[in-house]
Amino acid sequence: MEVGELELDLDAFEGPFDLLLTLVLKQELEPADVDVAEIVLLFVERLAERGELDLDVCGEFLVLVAALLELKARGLFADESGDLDDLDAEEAAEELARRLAEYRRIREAAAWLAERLGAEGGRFFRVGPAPLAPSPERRLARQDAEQLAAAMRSLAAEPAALSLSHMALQFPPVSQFLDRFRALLTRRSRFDFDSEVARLSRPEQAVAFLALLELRKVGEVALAQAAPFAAIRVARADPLEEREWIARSA
Amino acid sequence: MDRPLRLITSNPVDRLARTVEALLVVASQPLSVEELAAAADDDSERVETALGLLRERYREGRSGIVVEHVAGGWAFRAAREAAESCGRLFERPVERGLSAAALETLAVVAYLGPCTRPEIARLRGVAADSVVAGLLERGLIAEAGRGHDAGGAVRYRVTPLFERVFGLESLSALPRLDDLDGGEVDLRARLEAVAERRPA
Amino acid sequence: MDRPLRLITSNPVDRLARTVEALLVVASQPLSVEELAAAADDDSERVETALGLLRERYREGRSGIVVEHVAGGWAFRAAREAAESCGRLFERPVERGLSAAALETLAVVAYLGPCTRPEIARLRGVAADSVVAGLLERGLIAEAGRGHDAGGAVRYRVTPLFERVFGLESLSALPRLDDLDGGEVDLRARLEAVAERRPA
Repeated sequence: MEVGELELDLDAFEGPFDLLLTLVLKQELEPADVDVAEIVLLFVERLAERGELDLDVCGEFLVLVAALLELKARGLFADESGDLDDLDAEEAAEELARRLAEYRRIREAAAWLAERLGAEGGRFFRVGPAPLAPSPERRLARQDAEQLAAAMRSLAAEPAALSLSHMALQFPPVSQFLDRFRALLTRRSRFDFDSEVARLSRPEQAVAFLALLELRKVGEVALAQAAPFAAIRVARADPLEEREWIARSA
Repeated sequence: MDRPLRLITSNPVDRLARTVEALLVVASQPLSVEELAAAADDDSERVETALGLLRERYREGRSGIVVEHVAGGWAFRAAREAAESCGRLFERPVERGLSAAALETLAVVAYLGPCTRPEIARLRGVAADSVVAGLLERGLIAEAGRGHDAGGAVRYRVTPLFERVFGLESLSALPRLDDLDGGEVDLRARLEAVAERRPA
Repeated sequence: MDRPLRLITSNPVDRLARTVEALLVVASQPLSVEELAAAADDDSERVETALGLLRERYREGRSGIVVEHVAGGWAFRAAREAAESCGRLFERPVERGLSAAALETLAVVAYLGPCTRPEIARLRGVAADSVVAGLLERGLIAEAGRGHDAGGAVRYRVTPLFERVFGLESLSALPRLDDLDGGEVDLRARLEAVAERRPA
């Protein structure tokens, strides 16, 4: 009997023993997945079938299995080889035996769980809410209504204006021209922007133009210009057009 | 001819009713007669008969579990007499306060009246979607029809729960904003003007 | 003195049993006696009595709905006789195809938990990352804070769903690790059988 030809039929591997060793050495098979006890049993069973004890074969087998076990032990405790190195041989053996026994019991527990799962397969229950369950209600403590007023005041507060005092130019507020143009349009249905701002300074004209764009943006005015650089005609917006504009912006 | 006979002998309606009970207690959504019949491997007519038995057994006043026909099929629910207990089961711990975003949004809707999400977003200067969704879920605001504009966005109003939480008998009991321009229209215009000037 | 009297007249155990029925049919996980008592606004002793009535009414062979004590609480499930019908309609994705590695990891976490991934890996001799991720996704384990060691790795514990899936009243229903023989008996028996067949 050749040890290498011993046919194995394990969970993780099926084939001759020497192929298993090759795969383990080439790191294509995880030593942790190899059931060494099963290999030993198979070998002893084959040996028993032959009816005679071949010491050479047994010796070769012992060496190979010992190598496999060492690989497996190193794999199991790779990150802790330092710990085990500190122990003397007897202590290390004891520690290994203790951990292996612990793992075996965990495996037994896993087998118990698997069995339990099989037995409980007929227990159906609902996971998650019932179809007509009430929906969870979020409750809020009593609130002070003054908080609402405070929130309103903070929304109505003027945003902090950029300070322009360090600049030579003084810009009037846009609101000044908004008010002025709105007042103008309550008296007249249209006006000529250029003639309206003709006597103002350049910075004031620029701010007035911004105000005009604002009014156009919120739909209060309609603008017309016959040609580039021609006079800008400002008219009260048609209420219907205004609504369409708001709808588009929404 | 064989099948109905076998069913009648080996699977009386009583047993079928137990199977339907079991299916309904496991289901996470209502089950139609067809679904029940397919699962029980029986025919729809007999399932209807079994459901008749269950409606008798699981009804208001007799049982804490009530079988009910809703859209999509049959389902168990809690009896009305247990509504209060079920409410307590699903209660969450009381929350102490609202976020600044929630307060601002509530203030806008309370003071200015029904508003759309884009309006709220414009006045506050930030998107309002998640805040509005949160307030809807809490029941502090509710839908109040659609706006008159062409787009017809949904408008929101505050609810009676809002009034209770803030201790208001009605919206007219909201704290006065005398320091701001009086009147709703002016208030809205003022907020809009401020929003326009707010740096992006 | 007033309260018990009022309860006995206006709220006999029968009515309380109906309330408990209602709570169990809407709950999404097992409810402890304390949770039931709090929701029903009644005392635990009377809830226990009501549960006694329900155990009698909702049991295997008598009803398609069965009340069971599982995962530290009380819950409804389908009767076993309806398992086949339930199987036709519902999947059991939580437990389908749990690998040997997943079961070993569950055993480690159930017995030694809360424990970290490195601890699980050390016991099983292989990296536990993908197995742990799978169990988390199935809801059978959950994070349980961080370890006290320097790295502060995340620790895991089994969930009430684990207890429910495996039909455990609590984790103490697991067999004691000391009682598990680790298969030594079987190994020895096989070796002895071989020895007997060997010619002396």
